Amino acid sequence: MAQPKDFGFGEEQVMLQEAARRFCDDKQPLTALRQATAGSEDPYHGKDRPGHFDAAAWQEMVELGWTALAVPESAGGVGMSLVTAVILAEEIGRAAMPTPLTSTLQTTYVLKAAGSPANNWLARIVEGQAASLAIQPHDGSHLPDSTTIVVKDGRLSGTASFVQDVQKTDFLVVAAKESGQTKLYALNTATEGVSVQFDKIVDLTRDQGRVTFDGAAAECIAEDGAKVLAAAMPAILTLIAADVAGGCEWLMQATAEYASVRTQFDRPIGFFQAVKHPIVNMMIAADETRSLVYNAACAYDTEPEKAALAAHLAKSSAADTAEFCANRSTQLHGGIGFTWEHDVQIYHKRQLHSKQLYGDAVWHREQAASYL
Amino acid sequence: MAQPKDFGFGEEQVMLQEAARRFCDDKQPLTALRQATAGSEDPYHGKDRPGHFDAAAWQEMVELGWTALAVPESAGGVGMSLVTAVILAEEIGRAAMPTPLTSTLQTTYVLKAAGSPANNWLARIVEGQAASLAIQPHDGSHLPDSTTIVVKDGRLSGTASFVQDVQKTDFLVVAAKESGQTKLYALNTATEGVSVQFDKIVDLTRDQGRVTFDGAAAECIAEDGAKVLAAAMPAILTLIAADVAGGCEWLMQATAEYASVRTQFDRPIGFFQAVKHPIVNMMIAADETRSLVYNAACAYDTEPEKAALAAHLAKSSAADTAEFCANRSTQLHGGIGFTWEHDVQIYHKRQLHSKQLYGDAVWHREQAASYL
Amino acid sequence: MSISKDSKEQSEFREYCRSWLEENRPPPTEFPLPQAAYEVMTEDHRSYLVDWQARCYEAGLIATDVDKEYGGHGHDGFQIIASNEVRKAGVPYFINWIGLGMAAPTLLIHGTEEQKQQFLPPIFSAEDIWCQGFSEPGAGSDLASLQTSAVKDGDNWLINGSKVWTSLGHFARWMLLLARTDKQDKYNGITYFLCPMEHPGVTVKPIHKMTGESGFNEVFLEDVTIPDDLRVDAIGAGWKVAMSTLTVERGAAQGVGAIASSESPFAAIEQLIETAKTTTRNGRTLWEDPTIRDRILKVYERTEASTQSARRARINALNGGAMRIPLQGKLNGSEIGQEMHQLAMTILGPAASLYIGDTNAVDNGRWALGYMNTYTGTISGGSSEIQRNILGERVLGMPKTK
Amino acid sequence: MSISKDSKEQSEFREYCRSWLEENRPPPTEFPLPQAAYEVMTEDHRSYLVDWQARCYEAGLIATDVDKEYGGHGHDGFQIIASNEVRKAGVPYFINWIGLGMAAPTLLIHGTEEQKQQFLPPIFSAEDIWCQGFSEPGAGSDLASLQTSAVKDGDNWLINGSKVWTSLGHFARWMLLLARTDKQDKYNGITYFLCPMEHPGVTVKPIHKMTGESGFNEVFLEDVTIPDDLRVDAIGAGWKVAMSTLTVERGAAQGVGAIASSESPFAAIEQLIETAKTTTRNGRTLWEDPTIRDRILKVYERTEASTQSARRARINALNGGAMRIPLQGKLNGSEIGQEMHQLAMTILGPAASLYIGDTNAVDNGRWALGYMNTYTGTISGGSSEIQRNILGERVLGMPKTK
Repeated sequence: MAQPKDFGFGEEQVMLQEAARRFCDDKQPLTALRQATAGSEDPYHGKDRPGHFDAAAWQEMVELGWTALAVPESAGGVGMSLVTAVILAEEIGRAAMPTPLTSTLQTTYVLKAAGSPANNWLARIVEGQAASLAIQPHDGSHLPDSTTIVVKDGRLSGTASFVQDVQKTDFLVVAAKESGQTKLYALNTATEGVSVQFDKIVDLTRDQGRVTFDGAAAECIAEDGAKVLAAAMPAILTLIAADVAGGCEWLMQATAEYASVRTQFDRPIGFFQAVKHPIVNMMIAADETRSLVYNAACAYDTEPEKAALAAHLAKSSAADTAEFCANRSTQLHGGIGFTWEHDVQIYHKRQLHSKQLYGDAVWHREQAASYL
Repeated sequence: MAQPKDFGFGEEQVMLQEAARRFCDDKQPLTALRQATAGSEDPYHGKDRPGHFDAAAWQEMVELGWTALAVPESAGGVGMSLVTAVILAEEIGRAAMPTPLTSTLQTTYVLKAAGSPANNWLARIVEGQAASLAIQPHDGSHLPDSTTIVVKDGRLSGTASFVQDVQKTDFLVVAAKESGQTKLYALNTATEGVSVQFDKIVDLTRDQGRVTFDGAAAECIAEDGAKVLAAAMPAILTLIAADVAGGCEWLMQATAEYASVRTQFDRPIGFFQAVKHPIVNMMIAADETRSLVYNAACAYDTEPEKAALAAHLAKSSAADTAEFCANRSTQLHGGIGFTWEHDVQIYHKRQLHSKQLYGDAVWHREQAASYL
Repeated sequence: MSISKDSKEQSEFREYCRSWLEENRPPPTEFPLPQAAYEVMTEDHRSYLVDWQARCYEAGLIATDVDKEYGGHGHDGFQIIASNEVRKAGVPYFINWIGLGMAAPTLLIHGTEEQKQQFLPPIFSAEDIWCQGFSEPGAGSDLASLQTSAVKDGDNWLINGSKVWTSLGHFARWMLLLARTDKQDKYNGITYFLCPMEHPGVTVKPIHKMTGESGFNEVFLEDVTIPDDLRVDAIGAGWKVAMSTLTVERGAAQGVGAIASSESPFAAIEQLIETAKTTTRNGRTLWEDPTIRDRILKVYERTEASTQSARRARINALNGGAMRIPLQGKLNGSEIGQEMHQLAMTILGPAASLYIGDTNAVDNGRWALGYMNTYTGTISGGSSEIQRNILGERVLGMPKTK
Repeated sequence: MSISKDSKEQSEFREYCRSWLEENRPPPTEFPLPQAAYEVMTEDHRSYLVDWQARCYEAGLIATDVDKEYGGHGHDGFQIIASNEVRKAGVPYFINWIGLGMAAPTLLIHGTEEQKQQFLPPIFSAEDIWCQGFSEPGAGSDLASLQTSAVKDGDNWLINGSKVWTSLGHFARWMLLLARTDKQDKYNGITYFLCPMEHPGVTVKPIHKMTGESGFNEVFLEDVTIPDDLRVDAIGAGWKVAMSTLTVERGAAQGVGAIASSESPFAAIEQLIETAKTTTRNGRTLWEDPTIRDRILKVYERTEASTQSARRARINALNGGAMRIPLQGKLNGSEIGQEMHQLAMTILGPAASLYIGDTNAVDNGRWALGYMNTYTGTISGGSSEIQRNILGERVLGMPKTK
């Protein structure tokens, strides 16, 4: 099957990109974030950190149709491509916006892969419910059958760790084993028998938690859960990588601008190659990741047999880019970038979080190698 | 057992270092090398490259006692430490001198590890015979029992590859298997049934060849050859790493000097951090290797239980340093360093050769890990 | 990535190219060819490659889209197809790469009618080999600091100076020459000429590279007389003309079918993977060493990224600005290639010591030779250090370092 | 590396230190201590650490080699033993690290008799916490561009300006102050003072770091009056005095027993190896992943190299010049530490997201916190970029970049 030369990035996509960028700029998410987290800086005292969720902004996104965007028309959605969804993830990352949109989009692709049994859950996403995936055990394994949750008579028991944006989600898609076979279930976060312990995480723009199921009733949406998760994983990875591409572009631009105005030794520091060249290397890294992201999304849309390899390459590149750009942006901003007040630290921490989400660079290159 | 704080580097060592440096400077080995190799540049035509050997210089080294230096007094040598031998290897590397001294020193440590049965071969080294190791098969494996040569009634059959300085050596120490057991043998290079095919190699300062044994008679010097080779390997590795430390120090200094005199855009290029900082990184790399080399040598001399780990770290550092310093010195010299006429290319190629000799950085770090 | 469909004419022409190349593939040379056109040094290789280019020109694979009056084949939109098929076929490169890649595009844009009609056909047929006289000893990356002087003398110009790193200078009949016509004005004091290499005042001295190859030359110009009608564009316009062809080099070069080397980056990394899978040391293949595999995959990842960036560059909403991706091409391509060859040497281990021509050298010693030649890419045509300045200043708007 | 033998007195003192530390090891704090003295922010930590330092001073582990008249214990060659044993014992660091590490050495070298007798004892006992007033907003790495002014006013000086990145400023009674006494002379226009922090014109405002910690402060100085006898050394000698203590910082600091953090680099890499061996993901430990193992070993290799370089630095024939290795110490130490912590985050994977205080955080969240704090090392006290300039210029003699 042939891939379109333009990734399938047409007029509609241009318009969505502009709209999403305008929306994120208008919301000034970091200003709101600072108000919400003020006073919680001290890491030594206190075992928790408040997450931050702008419910009004979420409602606007729903009305803009962003939650419906990736849902197939058969389930009442708009049925657009992953390339289109990637545009949103990239802009969310560029704004470091605290929102369950990316988790919800990732969950959407799992539900899509599950087929018709999941349609009514997809419909909820169209209506504006936020969703997330509960598929990782405490050790952070992320294979399609890594779950340690067990099912008995349709009731879940066990704990899922590292559930993203769990504070903001209405329902969860859970991987659980019935007599050794991994299946997928969906249930409301508020269901009886579901308890959430919020993690105290480094990233201020996300929240994360451990969800313990104690005989909670859930609806089975896929008998062969491992197969469904494997089919959705390229989309899950590509969406994180897109977030990184957007976030690292912001870090690179912010550092280049700072280097043009900040003076040391009577020169703007961008004059010095020890500053200029690492920033250029940040651009090169961010560009590589962005190109691999659109390739992975386009492959998922139009050349499925190439989707897995392309997604592994996108995430491995994203993990390296996230680490490198976070590191250099703080270093080159000097003391000021190291302060709580500066936005660089917020982006830095978000990249660290994305770097390890569903596998680091070494892991994904190892997976990619199996296709060569 | 305690290591001396000063590595056992005392007055004698200071004097030897000065003498060795003066000797290498006086000999101007690269001038002679250029005369010997002039006209052989074209890589496309011709299947061989002449090696270069200054027999007179070798005789002087013998008279200076450098070949006797590491031989135990019991075998008529001077019985000095590996730290002392390392000084010579470092200066040879700094001068990129074509000489079988390092191969002969490495062979010396194998013969020492073999004990009294090898004493008369050690005596030959004292007298000034050059020796080398024939222990690697065609695939370049370098485990103590990698040899593919077989023995029958004391006669060797098979081929040893990557034999260093073979054009210059009087005798060889050969690893060979008798009914599966690796043993060590010694024989004159000129023995009947021994034929040498010279390799056409990149490094202009060394020669290398494949030695084929066709029922050649040899003297067994060790029944448990693998054990003996394993015991000598830390010394073998440390001596190569010392050659790299010396060679990369030369490359770093030459590049720093060039950066101070060469002007571009109306400034000496050392003004530009894109030139200055990589040269500083070369210094840091060369210093790390040099420190690990003296630690490895001192451990071999005084704390044998730590010798293997220390030698693996020295060689892994040396391999990385060799690659990095060779690379940056050519890049930062620009076009001129890329020409045949410039000494940088001679040092560059010698580092490439040393980088892979008896294992690269990845290999040696993997071995080092087994001690942690 | 599979590509979208051709038009009917295009697919017919593509088919023609494929079958012609299949039937006319030249026999291998007795001694291996250099890896790229700018390293050709010996007569046996020259005559073999000139013959090959001439036949490809006759077959319509070169100058495919150039007007017939200038010796072209008068097609439109076919050159890219021909060039792609030549690359895919793995046949030799075209020796006259400077003629095709730089002289022809320059003349097509800036040349007079007479210059086009006189010079273009023998460029296409490789009857006239061309070389480039831009770099000078001491100028290095500061190209515009060139000192070779051109002094007006009636209807002629008198040229004195010397050039360096002149590929093919020892075979060339013509040189693209930048000379200084005004000492006061660094950039506007440069004029562009076509210089006859057979002039008695021209001396060519080969430079041996660290590889031992001598494709490069020093060229000395003593009282070389050039009639004014061999001047290209206005007096003082030389820098502008040179930059216009340098920056569009790849694009424009493809315009008439220049192919300076026969291998795509993907072909190289795929051969490296194959080599890693077949090289065994200490009891396992190097591909089975996860650390080596991780490094190979990083190179593969970056190679794929470069391919996809070229694709993304064509989409305004995704390219971050018109020049951002194109200006990264040379830097990334040369550095990824250098990393790949360095890694190849690690994979070969002791066998990396065996040079081209050694009977036991893996892949005919291509990796050691290729490794050393990657420095041509990271040093010449604006070193990697200069490329990073350009990107930081022109793309990211940071202050100039000079 | 095992080390050579002590003299009899030395080994007796070493034995005494060991047993005292064993018996007097303080109980753990309710909330984890910051990883280094310059991050202490809260009262509970302050009082705990002041008490600990006071007891170590009484026990003779601090100011061990300082003359009794200045509150020292009057030994000779014992401080290094005491400091080594404190490090080995893994007990808390000494909160008054600027007092011990910078104020005391400066006063011992440049102070008047009165200054030594007044200030040294309460430094040793941590009764007086000291901070350092060198950095200023906007000055960054260009330390000497400081603007805080000192104007002579009778027997006093009138200080106006502000300082930044002032560790312990919120606890300090005294500040080492650099102020400008001559606007015309960048370096010789700086004078060194001892500034009372309790003066009404002094305002301290905490700075929160990206870690959330607020050990650093901004300090505003408005018409602060300092009597002339709180000046150190001559007017205009401030830069010289500051550099003399900065460059010998480590050495001199050890002189009176400063210990700003409780962990050796080896202890950190060894804990990381342990963590890699016990962290399992996707069915295997991270130590079983050869690529991760290779990266850990590279850090281990460089850590060992730094240790051996310190050893080599003491041998003239092997150190390449007196300052070559010492000037690399801060750069290498901070960059190796940053690489190690970055790698630690990779090893932890999803668990790297769990911050200090989270009940499930591996190693109490030390790696994420430690990672962020490595930037203090690569940015402050002369950034890594400045360090490379210094090495290239002072050690290798390359031209100045400024």
